Amino acid sequence: MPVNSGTKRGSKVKFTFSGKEYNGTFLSKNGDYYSIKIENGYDVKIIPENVEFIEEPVQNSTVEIKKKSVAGTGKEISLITTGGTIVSKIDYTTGAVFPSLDITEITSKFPSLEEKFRLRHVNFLNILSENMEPENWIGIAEAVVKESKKSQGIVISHGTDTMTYTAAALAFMLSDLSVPVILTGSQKSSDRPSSDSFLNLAGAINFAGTDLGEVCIAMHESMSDDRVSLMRGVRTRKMHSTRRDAFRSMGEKPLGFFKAGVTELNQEYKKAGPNTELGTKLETRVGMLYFHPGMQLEDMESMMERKRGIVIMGTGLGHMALKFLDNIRKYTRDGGKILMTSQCINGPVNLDVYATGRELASAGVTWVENMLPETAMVKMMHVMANYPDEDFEKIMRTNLRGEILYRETAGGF
Amino acid sequence: MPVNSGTKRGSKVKFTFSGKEYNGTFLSKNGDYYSIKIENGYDVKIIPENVEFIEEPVQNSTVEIKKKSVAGTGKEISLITTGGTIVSKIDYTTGAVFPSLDITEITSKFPSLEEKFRLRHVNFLNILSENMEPENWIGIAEAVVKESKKSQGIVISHGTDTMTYTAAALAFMLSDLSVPVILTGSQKSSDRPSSDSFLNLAGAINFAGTDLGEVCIAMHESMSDDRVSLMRGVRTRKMHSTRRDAFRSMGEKPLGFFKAGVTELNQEYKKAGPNTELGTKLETRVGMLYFHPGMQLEDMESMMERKRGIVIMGTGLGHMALKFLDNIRKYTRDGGKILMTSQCINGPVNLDVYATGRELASAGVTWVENMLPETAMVKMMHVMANYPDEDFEKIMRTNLRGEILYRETAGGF
Amino acid sequence: MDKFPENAMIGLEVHMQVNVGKLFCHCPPEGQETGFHVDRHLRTTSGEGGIVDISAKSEEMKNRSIRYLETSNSCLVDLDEKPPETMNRDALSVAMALGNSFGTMVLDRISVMRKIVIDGSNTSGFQRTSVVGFGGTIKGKSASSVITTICLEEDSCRKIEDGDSIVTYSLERLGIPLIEISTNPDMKTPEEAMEIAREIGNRIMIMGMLRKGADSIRQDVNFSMGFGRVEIKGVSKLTEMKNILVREAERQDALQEAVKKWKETGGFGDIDFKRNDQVVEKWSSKMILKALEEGKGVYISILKNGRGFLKNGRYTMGREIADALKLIGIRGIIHFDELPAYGINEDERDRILKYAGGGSKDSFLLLLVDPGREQDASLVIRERLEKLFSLNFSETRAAMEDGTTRYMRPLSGSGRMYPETDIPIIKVDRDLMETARELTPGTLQDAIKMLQDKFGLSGQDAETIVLRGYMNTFSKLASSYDGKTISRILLQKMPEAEKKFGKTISLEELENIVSICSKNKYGRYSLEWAVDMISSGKMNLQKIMEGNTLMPLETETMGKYLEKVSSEEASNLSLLQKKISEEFARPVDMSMLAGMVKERQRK
Amino acid sequence: MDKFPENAMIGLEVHMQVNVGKLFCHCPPEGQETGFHVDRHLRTTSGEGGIVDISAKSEEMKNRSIRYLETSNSCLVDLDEKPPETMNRDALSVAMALGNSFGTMVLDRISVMRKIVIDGSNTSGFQRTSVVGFGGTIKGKSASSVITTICLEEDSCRKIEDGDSIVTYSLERLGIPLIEISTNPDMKTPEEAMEIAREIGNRIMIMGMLRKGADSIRQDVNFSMGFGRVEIKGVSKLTEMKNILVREAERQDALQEAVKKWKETGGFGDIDFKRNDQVVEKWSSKMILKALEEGKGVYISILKNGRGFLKNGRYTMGREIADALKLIGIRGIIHFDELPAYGINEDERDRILKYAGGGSKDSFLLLLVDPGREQDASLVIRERLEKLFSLNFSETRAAMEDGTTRYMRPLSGSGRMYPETDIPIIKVDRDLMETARELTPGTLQDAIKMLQDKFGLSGQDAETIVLRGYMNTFSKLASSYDGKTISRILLQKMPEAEKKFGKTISLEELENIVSICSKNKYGRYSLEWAVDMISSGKMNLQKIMEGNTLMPLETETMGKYLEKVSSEEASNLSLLQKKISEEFARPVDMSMLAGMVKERQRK
Repeated sequence: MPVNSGTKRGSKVKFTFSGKEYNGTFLSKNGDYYSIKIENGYDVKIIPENVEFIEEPVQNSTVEIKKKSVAGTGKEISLITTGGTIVSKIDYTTGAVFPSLDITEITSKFPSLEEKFRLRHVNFLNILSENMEPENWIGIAEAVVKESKKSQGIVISHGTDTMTYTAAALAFMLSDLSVPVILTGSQKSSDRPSSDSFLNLAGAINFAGTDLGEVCIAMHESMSDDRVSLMRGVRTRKMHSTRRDAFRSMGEKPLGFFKAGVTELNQEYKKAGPNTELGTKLETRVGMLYFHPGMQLEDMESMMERKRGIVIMGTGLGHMALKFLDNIRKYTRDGGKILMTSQCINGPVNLDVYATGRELASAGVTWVENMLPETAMVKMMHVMANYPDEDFEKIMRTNLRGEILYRETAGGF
Repeated sequence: MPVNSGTKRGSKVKFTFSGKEYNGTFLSKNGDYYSIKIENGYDVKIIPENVEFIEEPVQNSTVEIKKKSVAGTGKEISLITTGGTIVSKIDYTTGAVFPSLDITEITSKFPSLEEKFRLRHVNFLNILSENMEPENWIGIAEAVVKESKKSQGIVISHGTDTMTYTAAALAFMLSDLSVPVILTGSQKSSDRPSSDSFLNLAGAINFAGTDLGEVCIAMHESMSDDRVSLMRGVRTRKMHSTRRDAFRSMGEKPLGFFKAGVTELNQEYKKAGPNTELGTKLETRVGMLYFHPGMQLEDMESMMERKRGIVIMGTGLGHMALKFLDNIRKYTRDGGKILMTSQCINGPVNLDVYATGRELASAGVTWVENMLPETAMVKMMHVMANYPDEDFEKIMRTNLRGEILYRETAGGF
Repeated sequence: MDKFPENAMIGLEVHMQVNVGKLFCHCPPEGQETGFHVDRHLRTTSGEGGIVDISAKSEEMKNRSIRYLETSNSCLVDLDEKPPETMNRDALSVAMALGNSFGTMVLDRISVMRKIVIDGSNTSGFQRTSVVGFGGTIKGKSASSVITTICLEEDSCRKIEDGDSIVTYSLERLGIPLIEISTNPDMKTPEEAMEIAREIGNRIMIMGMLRKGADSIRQDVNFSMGFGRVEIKGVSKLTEMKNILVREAERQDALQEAVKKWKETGGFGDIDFKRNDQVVEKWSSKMILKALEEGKGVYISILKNGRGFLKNGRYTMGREIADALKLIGIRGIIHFDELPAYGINEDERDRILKYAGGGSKDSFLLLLVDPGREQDASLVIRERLEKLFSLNFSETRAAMEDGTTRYMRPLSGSGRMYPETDIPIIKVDRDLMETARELTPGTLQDAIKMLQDKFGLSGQDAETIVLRGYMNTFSKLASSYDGKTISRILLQKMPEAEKKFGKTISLEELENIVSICSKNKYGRYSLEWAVDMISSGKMNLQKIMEGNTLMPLETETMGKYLEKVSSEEASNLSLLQKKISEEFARPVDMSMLAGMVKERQRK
Repeated sequence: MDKFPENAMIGLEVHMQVNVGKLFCHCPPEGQETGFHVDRHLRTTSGEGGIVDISAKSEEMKNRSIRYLETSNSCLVDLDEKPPETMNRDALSVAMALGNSFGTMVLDRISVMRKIVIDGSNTSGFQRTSVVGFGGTIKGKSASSVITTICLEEDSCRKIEDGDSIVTYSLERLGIPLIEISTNPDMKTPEEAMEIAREIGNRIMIMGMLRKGADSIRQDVNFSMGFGRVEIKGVSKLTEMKNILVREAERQDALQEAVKKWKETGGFGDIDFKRNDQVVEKWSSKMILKALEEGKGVYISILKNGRGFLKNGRYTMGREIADALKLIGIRGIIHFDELPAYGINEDERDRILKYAGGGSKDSFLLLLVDPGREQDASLVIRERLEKLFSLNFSETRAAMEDGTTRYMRPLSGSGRMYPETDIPIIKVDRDLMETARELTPGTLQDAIKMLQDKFGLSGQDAETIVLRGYMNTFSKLASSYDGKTISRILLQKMPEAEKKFGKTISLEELENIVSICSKNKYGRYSLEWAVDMISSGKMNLQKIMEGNTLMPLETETMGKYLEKVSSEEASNLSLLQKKISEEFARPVDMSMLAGMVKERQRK
């Protein structure tokens, strides 16, 4: 049969296989094959030559998800969707998962949630978070400010890949938050019965109903569907590529937990203030350099040519080979900024301990305790655009949003 | 008093302070000040004008450490020193710590060790490991082969900063090891009573006395001076900048433990073979790219210009923004190699799950389960130099030294 | 009902575990609990077409949490914390080979689907399954059946405990490859179904690829007799199949009869529970008093015209209702027919009926539940009775150990299938086809004939070899050693040792032993001696191999020993053999011994 | 010895905890145990000059493991798992201020040193310490002393339990800033030493910067009388100082006398322990039987000419030996002088002496130790006796609660000091100097005079304010409120409440209350009322502030209430005040009440 270019998903087809004829429903074309759903529900792959379309009106079998209007009587919470796994379903073009789901399908799983809160759905973006760019952060920050005038708490559903970057960016761009801003997402797409999205979203919405005045991330605490951790955005890192408990508050305990409908805030946190301030300027010429043995001088030089600031992920306490010292000295003398972080991720950077560190510091490298490398990069983008050049080191070393952890205790690693 | 340029450490001095005169011993010049040791042992900083040198022969108060010759009756173990914190002491030039200690001072703390083994001391290098370069790896590998003909086990003392890189390099360069090769070091310099070096070295030497045929790292298991973990070099990462239990076997349990003089090997390990094979060729034009939002096309392009292979530390399951797709496609078409790893560090890379991943894979990106990014870089240097171009993907996906972990269990994170 | 209904149609789904590791990860097939567990909830999601499957929805209503016990053969894939690996090619080739042997047409592109199952038996909330092929015919002696599909799927978790608020599963079995052969409803009688099922099982036995274990073959049976299709899950023993089918036919027959009669008397009216804890002022029933103490209420509804249908001879509508309620976690329903019982006497019964407003034809339902739950109960009871009154009995039922079946859930629709997005489509390449072709088993008769012809076994022994799954092992061992001896070891010596010592030699150990005996041309006494030594724990394989102790005792040593032996002792050869063997911890060649004793007597 | 030796020289090291958080990290000064602990070993390392300090070496011989209990006010710095932060500038400025007040010359570059201490009291194996300044003079009424150095150091761990194989410390105290003032040995008598010590303590009291707590001030005393310097550690109460010094002088006097006499009779010969468990065939001593049962041996050595010196009147050489042995973990040494005792009778004693080969002037030593350890014991005993026989008694001793001292370790040399490499040199900048200048305290007399002049306090009250460390709080509060009232609250009302309710208002709470009363001009009754409410737990600060309940009860309300009061009740004003206050949960102004009652009586 010739390929019917107008073939529609849902068309009835006959197909022959090894000489026998079967009935089925056309789904899509994948490479050289047609995906046909047979009667018992299975998809099979059949070459187009063996498929014949039956002229029959296509039934739209997709059940329309009923759009919930703002219901309930409780606090008004804005739910800003930006894409990511939490709203992802299969993409028939590549056979892989892509954001396309309506988030109401998740919230509607919790009738209690829709009674407890009045949810405002704001469809802001629909991308996988690895494609998130700094201009998107600005857009989201602006949306947060807009929504903060209409509701008492904000939940942002977001892809998990760069969620911590966005959280850090929002934390620095928004000061004196008047509402909680909670990012959440899921490690398993919501079209799976075992998805973590249901509980994460319930946790996030409930956290958005508290008096918190920080940008936080709400994700599973463990591999059980038990507690949702509330973690400070600037101190959180995605530490596993697949597990539902991938997000970890680095070096400090989560600010709180959500379990069985109840939120509990344990650690010290900043309370919501009267007015959210917005400062969206960002220096985008900031790069990250992952130091490793065998790195060449040109690797650093070429980055120095393009960037006004560089976050180095050094080794151990914040070291790199001393052969780079001259380059660094020249760069900082010419006004470039270098911030040292550690590829160990846990523990402080301290350039006072070893000879290497002292040399780096004297060459103009700035260092700040145990700020996470990714947070450091975002903070640098913010600080370089919003503060005078001479205050760079001072502001980087000032704890603006809880990004610096002065006390590291035994339990934090 | 004018600065006496011939001033020697240990010279007796008089100095005046606020009009009164004191006696002391000259230590060093730091910036604009002299360090003077006063009678109760304290160092004070005095400006040179107020210091007068007394003509008196300098007594060399340094006690010579007695060099132990090979003693004991047990297995012969080679102890190759390369520098690092484990042999570090204060550096009077910068006031910070620098490698200079004789490792016999540590081994001599364990008389039982010197009786149980015959230690061959090989002073190979004396650098902080952030200055370690691929040519040093080759030198160490050659030293290992040489020593493997003279002794039954090899311990390499090494700075902790890049220990895992060296371990991975040795693992790939040395095949069918005929002796155990154990790297060890310390997080606290050995001039401190609480140093972890004593126990780590005892553990390493004991592990070197087993029938292991792999390159491993021996470091503290916990913050107590209790057990030393034996970890597979290619699966180990320094996960904290300061703690003595910083080294973690990622995703798998340590191969064994040392406690109270006894080694215990629990996991499956490769046993020593008859002959160590050496293959030191390395492709040094391999770089690491840490993907982040805001990364520009030029950041990748400039690296592509300089490198024959790039390890990307992507987000989540191994993703990056799709705007880089054309660059990647062109680079791989022209023979460049790209390997995707994850900045999550834990968990697999899998380009089959999301649309982004499938696009990257189809653009020529290679991916391998959960190989650590640093190990991946070292393996790439090894594979590109030692195997035909067309076998790159196959060999990268072949488990050569235990660098790929097929089974990841709940306890591994 | 005297005979099996003539309009009966029976179809089969036979599930067979393949012994090649797990299907989508690198875990071994066996393991122990580790002590670690996770607790989860599963929720329905709309499938490919946006439709939420009814059977999934019915599970979700229970809202139980699910506990998974980690085992040493489970990993993050089993815990649903990591995407699956690509499909185990060994398992796929076994499925293809099985297809080949029935003339099934194997697809050239295999795509993995997710079948939503949210009873918790899969951590992901779905079972991964692929169609491997269509068609083909299974021929028995008297019946034959057409294969609908051959699928390859992952096995589910084993249920450990079934509580009201939590259900516990072990991860041990999860992910083991399962070949599913589904047939058209071509069979008319239980006997025919058993024959076809046996024919399917034999093939995998012949291949020697069936995993060892109690439930390595499980059958689901589709049955209809005019009232819709009933799918009976989990018939693990073939011998039970007949009993189950006969009882199911009986149940449906009684049910339609009861429904018809009840309809004639006017139907069941409305179900409306009202609470009245004091309908009897002083309950004598301890069960009721206990429920009241726990804060539950006594809820009563009339059941119009129901007298005599709920529990009365063949009529058991009461159980139909109770089973449906159990699925939403409600136990403790009481109705008129079964009273007096549970400490409720006739007087009390009548008081309840009166309160419900019932007459002489009516029954009532009495529930002991937490306030609010009576609404759920009304809904479920009404739906259940309406379904039965429509004379459409189609549903999924579970086979019980006593031969009865029990309502499990509505039939699963095709809506619960959607594609597994984590695994790319598998291309059936030349390698796979070649491997499958080599594995393809013949019929049982072919296999038996081959063993008889090639190794001189008796028909009986040959069949036993095949049906115990020894085909592969035997063929391998018998290629280098006397087949009859191997057969004797497998079918007699090893079971004897098992019986005597509680354990026996493993097949791997046996392979090692045979290999040494074959290389050194040691006789069967060496083999038997080794089986005894290892089974009894007196020696292990390593010791046997290092000590070269398999070599039969040397002539001289035996000769010297025999010099000291009385002629009386020498007369009982097998006792003597045992004695010498024990003395020297070495095998003794019986024929050599016999020869030497004879020689001595001659002298 | 009848009077304190005239050639005595006494020096002091006074340690004072500063109440400003920890010295090298961000932990608060107080905390509770968390349940987490680490176990460690410390090992000597060669110091700056390559010399291993003798006192450190002596600790290492014990080879105990050390357990550190984590507390909620400890972090990775305390656990020695993270480099220290830079020095707490507040603590430094306090040390500088203290120096200023004695005319000490403060250095312009402060470098931190490590003082090796491997008894486990510091997790790092060293104490971080800095010289802040040299010189200056402490003037008492009758004595004066020159300051050697003022140092700022971190406090050590508190010892919790002292076992043979493990010693346990809490991390709570570790890292608290400690100012150490060392003086030259300028004092001649215990009285002078006490005077100087008190003078030092008063200054930090005047600053109000001393941490609250039992051991917030500790003194070490250096004492010599011609036999070398003895450093007596840990005199925590000033009142004990005299007793300790007198007893130490007595000990040294008796010791030199004993040594001289023993020398005259020929000296102690060689120490050589030999094992003989059967020297007495049937020991009657349970202690010895128990030791033998535990696998220990009976080791005996002669002690030539020792009879009468080990325990006899003033002579207690036995204790000197026992103390030295205890440091290497050996207990249970027995010698001739103390027998009969421990179940050993005279006959047995003489048998032992005979076995040792001793005559009528000789003594013996009997050890009950594990085989091998007698070698360590010989060494230690020989070294100890040789040291004493050289009439050089210099060493570090610990002050005991009973006023005696006990041998602790040899004097620490300067070899145990080396630079703290983790902390760069601190530049004493203008800011620091300015802060210190502002903090600098005057003398106690100055402070008392200031309080008297400025706030009209009595001399007695003023002194109490200073010596209880209320100087700062008082000055602050009295700047906005009546000084006498504040003094009354601090010195009477709060201690009363403490006594009555077991707790009282905190200084922070008091500051809040005073601030409100000051702003609203509420009288002292409001203040006293608040102290009662908070101390008794009836109200907390928040409630008081939110409810504005500090305002004295309004005239109208009080008037209305008084209308109903009998004249008898009205006669006891303070009872009436209490009643009204309780009725309305508000303070009642006594003078207003008195006025109104008077008014009523007038009407």
